[in-house]
Amino acid sequence: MKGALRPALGAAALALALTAAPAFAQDKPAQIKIGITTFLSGPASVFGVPGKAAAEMIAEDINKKGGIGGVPVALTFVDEGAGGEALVSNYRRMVQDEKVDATFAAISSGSCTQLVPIAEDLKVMNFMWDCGAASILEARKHRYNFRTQANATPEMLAVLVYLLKTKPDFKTIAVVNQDYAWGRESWEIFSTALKAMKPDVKVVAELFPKFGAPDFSTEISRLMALKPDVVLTTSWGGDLDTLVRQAGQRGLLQQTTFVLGIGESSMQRLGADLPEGLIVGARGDHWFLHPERKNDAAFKAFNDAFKAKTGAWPIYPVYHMYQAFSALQASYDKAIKANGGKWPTREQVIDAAGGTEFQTWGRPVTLRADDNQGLEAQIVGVTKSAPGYDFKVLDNMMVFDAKPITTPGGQKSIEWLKTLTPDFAKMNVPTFKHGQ
Amino acid sequence: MLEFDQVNVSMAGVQVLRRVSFRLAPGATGALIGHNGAGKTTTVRTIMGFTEATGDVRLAGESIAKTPAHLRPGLGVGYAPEDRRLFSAFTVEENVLLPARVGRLSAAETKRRLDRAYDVMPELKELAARPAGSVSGGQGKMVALGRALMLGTKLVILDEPFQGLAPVLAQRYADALKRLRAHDPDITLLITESNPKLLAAFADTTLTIERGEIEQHAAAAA
Amino acid sequence: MSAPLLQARGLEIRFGGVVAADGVDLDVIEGENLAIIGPNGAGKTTFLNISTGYLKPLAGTVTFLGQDITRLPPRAITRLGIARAFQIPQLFLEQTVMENMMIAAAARSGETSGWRRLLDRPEREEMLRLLDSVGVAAFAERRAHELPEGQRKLVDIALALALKPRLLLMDEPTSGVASSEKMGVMDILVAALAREKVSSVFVEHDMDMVERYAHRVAVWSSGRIQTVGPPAQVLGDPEVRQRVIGI
Amino acid sequence: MQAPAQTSGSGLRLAIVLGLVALAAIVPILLPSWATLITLVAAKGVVVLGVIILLQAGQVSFGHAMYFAVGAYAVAFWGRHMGPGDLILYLLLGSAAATLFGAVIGLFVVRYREIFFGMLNLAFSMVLWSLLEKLYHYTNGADGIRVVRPTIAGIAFQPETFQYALLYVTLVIAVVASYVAQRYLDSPLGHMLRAIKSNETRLEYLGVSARRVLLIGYVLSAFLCGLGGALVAVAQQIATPEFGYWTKSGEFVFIAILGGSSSALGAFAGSAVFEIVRFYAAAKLANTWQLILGVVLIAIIMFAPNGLVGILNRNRRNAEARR
Amino acid sequence: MDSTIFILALLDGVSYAALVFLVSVGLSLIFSVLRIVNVAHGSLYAYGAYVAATLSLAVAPISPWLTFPALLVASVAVGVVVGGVMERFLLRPVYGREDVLQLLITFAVFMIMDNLQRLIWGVQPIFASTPLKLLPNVSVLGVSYTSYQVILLPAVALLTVLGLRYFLRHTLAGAVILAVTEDREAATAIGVDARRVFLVTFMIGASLAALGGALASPTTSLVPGMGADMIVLSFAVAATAGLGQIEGAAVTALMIGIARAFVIYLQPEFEVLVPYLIMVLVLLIRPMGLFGVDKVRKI
Repeated sequence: MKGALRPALGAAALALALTAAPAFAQDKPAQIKIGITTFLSGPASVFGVPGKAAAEMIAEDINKKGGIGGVPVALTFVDEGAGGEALVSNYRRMVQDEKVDATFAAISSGSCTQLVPIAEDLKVMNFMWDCGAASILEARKHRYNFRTQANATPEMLAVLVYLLKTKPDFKTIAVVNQDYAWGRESWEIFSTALKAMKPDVKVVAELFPKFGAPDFSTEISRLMALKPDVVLTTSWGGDLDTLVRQAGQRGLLQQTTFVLGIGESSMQRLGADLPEGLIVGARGDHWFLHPERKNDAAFKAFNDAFKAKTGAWPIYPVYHMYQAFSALQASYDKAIKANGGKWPTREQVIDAAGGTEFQTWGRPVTLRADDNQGLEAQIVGVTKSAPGYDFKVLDNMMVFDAKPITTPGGQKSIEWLKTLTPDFAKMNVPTFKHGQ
Repeated sequence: MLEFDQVNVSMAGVQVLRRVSFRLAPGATGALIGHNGAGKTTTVRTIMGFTEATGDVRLAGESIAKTPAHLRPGLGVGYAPEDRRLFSAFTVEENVLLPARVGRLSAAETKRRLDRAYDVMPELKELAARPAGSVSGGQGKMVALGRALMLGTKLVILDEPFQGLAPVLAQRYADALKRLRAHDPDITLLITESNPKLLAAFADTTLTIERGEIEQHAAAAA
Repeated sequence: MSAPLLQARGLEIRFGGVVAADGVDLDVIEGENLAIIGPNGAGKTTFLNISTGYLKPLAGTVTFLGQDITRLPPRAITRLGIARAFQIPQLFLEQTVMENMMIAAAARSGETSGWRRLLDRPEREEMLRLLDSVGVAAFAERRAHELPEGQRKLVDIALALALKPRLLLMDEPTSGVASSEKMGVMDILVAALAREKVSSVFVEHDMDMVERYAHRVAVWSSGRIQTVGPPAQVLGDPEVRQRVIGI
Repeated sequence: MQAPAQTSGSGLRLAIVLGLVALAAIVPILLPSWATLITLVAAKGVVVLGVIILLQAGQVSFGHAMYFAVGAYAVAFWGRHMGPGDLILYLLLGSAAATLFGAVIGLFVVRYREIFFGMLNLAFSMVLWSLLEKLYHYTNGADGIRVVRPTIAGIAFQPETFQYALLYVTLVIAVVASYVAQRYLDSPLGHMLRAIKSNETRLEYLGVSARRVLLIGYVLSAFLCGLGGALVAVAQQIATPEFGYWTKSGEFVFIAILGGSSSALGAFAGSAVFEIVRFYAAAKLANTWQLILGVVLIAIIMFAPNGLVGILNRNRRNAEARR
Repeated sequence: MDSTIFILALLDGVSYAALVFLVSVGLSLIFSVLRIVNVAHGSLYAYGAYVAATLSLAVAPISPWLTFPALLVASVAVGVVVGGVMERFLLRPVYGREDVLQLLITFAVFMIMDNLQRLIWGVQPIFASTPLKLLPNVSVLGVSYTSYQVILLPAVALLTVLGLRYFLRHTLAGAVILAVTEDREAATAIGVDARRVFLVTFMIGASLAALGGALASPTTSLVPGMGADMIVLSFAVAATAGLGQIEGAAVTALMIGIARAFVIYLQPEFEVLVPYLIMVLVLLIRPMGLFGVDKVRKI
């Protein structure tokens, strides 16, 4: 072993000398290169493909307006669905060979777990543009990784508070979540908070069918026999569609109050199969009929352009992608300003990114300087038929401010949730009807 | 009826048949004599089209060297392989009838051929309803012969028919062959055997095979 | 006459209704070459299969050197000193003849190294001599599958001999060998058996061979041993002639 | 690992191997991202070496990713519960855990052959995979466990240099593993293992326990898979249940056949082709990388049978048909 | 509650088993005749589902009842076209070569089909539930079931068992398949075109997989990757039953389906584990599977 190491060390030192010579004089580059990881294959491509479409549309728009600080952006995509090795290899290739200036990674928290440390190693600015696991940024302080949207804690907390406000008397609850990190973690957050805020609720079933399961018949039978007051699911994509349709066909949706934690992304697909009265979360403060923004011409133009490009209204990954670009723009603008108008170094951009506030298609989002978490408001509503749409839209929407429902900096989510009290649900939140 | 012309067969790089030439006239009873591994089975498998052979094989004057294996039985070739190889999923009669069904023979023709088989081997009739997997070795040989007779109107090939037969059964089998010969004087029989003495009284043409080479001896009777 | 080397008592075995052995008693005496004859399919090979543990009899026992080996697997019986040559040669077809032999040599010595090269083992010369003694030394570096059947058969016997057994069981040892060479091969083989003090049992169809090389002959028919005795006596019996030799 | 290759042209082969190793060592200095890619190629080559050993015995395991996963998770669990360690410790842990697993599971599976062997291995690997997915509280489920960058022989490397250090360690391991595997296959045990493929009956009739011989081969192959798994986990900085899924097992067999399962070089050649095709196809043609890989593999099987030396045995099917 | 659980789990298990059976019996049939473990079998399942959904979405506006024949047409079309092309052009050239090569060809086909599926139907879930909605719900112990799932699916599976039995036992084509299964060369020697039998068997097996997918399509969302899990599951059923065992596959599918349903009721954590655990245990005790037959090699 020892003998083998010596030449290795020599070569490594040589490699370091070749590659790591930082440039001091910063000329304006020809373009800002952005590497984006997104699902182009696998079940999660229901998010990844719209996300990619959004990225292309947004980049085109930015470049049309002269770019960021006068420099156009250029995009490279990597498929998260290609498997861990391909993802890591290609991420490294983007950063090391193509020398991208920033990366947006990733959709799945699994990919984030994998890529975040690599971004730190490679000293490249990374925006976790869609993954929700709170724990990644809570484990330790990162310099190069930022989350440009909320995380699972506020997302679940908003849904829970909405439930407590609208159905205060429920006694039993069951959960059907996909069996992977998001399904598990979102339930842990939800159930921890529920226990703290309404300890008398009984959890009658915790079902974690396999990710991508084609059939939930048995789970549905069991729920129909158990008759819980509330059924929570944070499933998404095909899994959620199947669950909702199978449950609807057999009358379970009518028998109990269903809460679709992140159901916003499935509403258009489910169309008439989604009944009225289901509680739906949106994974953030965005909805193509956002009550506070819907009269904003730019917002409407964005939505219409996306609909024209893809045939569907934007869903949350589309807005999350927008947020990542918006954060990038804000960081560069801030860094250029701080650098006296001169083009900033990469490290200067990183310095600027912490604490940045940027515009989104909802309320502004802040990259909290303590832990690089994004502070984003949350929309939760209930499904309702509306004229002009062949699918259900959100009604009785509550928009939760980011601060109160987000874990304070430096704390671990689960510990913080345990400190909540029943009074927490009494917070004041504005409610908006559809169309008002 | 059957003619080999300079046939060579190699398997896995080893030459098994070397420049084999022989001919059997219609109505001939050929004994292919040789030891285990001498190439007997390869010879009959070559007739059936299961080997990759060079040279020519002719049946009734027509070359069949390029005929796909599954079309050869339809030309009038019946084959009773070594080890019986019955289809155990079926009864004895189903086994015997299967070639006729596959060959899409008419009901009348099928009946005629089945009757011939039963004439030659009356004991087959008693076994008809038995599952083929349950018959003894000797009975199985009879079934295999019966099956071969359904399509074998010109040439019937019997690979090691006497192997494993108790003397009494072997005698019965030989009797069946004699009845067949009486019934069908023009049919050509090719029988393989490792014991030269066994077929001496029976065959009119002897083909001895050794190390893939065949030597033909026309017996006095032919 | 010394104590039997191998002793079979009351062997019974059936295959799907066919009785291959029905109360077989047979002894193999130290130092002899015992031939088993009988009609095809009578169960002669089955006897070899039972004696080497490949098949388990329904009833009966086989003892070797006083030890009950009826329920032992082939490898354990082999290690006790019974080797076997097969009717269809059983070789390692993808390896060279010498590698085949060296595997046998390694097996004999109980070598289980995963590091030392097989062909560096000291038995090479010995194995080459053994191959030479059965006349196939010229094929030592050829792969077994390239050999003609007759040569494979001889390698098969050489493999069994390489184990230096007390008893060698052979199934038609010279079938597949050209008839002009049969006697020569058997002369060498029998001489080697005598020299190494190996007893043998061989199943045979060729009565000339039986007459010439067997010390005793056992006639197996209808699942039983009909007669055992010196070749001259057994082969002279008209009933045996009728049962075994003619139809 | 054919006898002729070892007697003739061994000098040429040595030169080729040295050339390739040198290439693998130098290229990443010019193309930094290739450091990790080549590390993965070499580490997976070690795994494929393990699969090839079993192929010598004619046995195809459709579950060997399980040992790959065991090696990776051994490292991940250590990091999670005991804190960061040293690469040497990691490699020992990963290979030891896989060896232990291989010995226990091997006791059962070496009684089976061919399709049953493949199926039983598949079944065991699916059990392991299900557990890794389901025991969320111990394994983090599908997201897997992060593997913290280890020190190497006590030296803490910077991220930039670590990938090179890991690359060179992996290359050394690959060369040593190939040599060991080669020696094993040339040894009595290795020859006996190959004998299982061609004639297990005769092996038993030489007094050799085929099960024991296969068990030793199986454990060695598990060891190599575990070693490779530990290396990949360190290179990727993660262990996920995907490491043990059946498609991964299929991939290893695929790579073995792709490269030609009769030589150690084949393991690494196959691994290189597979990873590079996947890497570039995924990079340039994100929507069609599987398609391209599938087509490449079919083309190789159909049109380049010479690349598949050693395991091709055209007789076997004929022999089976005759039975 | 206990007897309720028992009955509910039984119903759930049976409808699940019906689908799994259809796929695994196709796999088993192909194996028994061609000696090939078809890794692409799950992809045929997925294609059956996608084509059925596409077709029934197209015919539903004409008459919703047309969706039922559409399911059947889709499965046969997929089985004949995809299965046919696969056998004829990809597998036939490698017959007679190392078994593992055939297996790897099917593995490559699996990758290709998985990818093509994404290119053809995209990545968004597709849902075509018309047939499910046409049939009424039935209520058992206060729990509502779709009669599509608890009556139609098991009925189709049962019909398939009986139909296959009849086909194999009482038709010439079936007899020929059985003959080739048992002894390819002996079958050729009585005039059977074994290559055609291979092709037809592969098409039938592929159609059964596609039928499983087509019948599943009204109940589930069609998503990329839906085939990959089905393959291993049907492997597990086929291997546990004993490869080539048709009735055995039905019994095993039921066993695994019902066991899985009970586990979901009693210990949902172990749902995924159930089929594989059963498979390991069965194979350890009976390597040839529950209904398989052992063969002794002649020496």
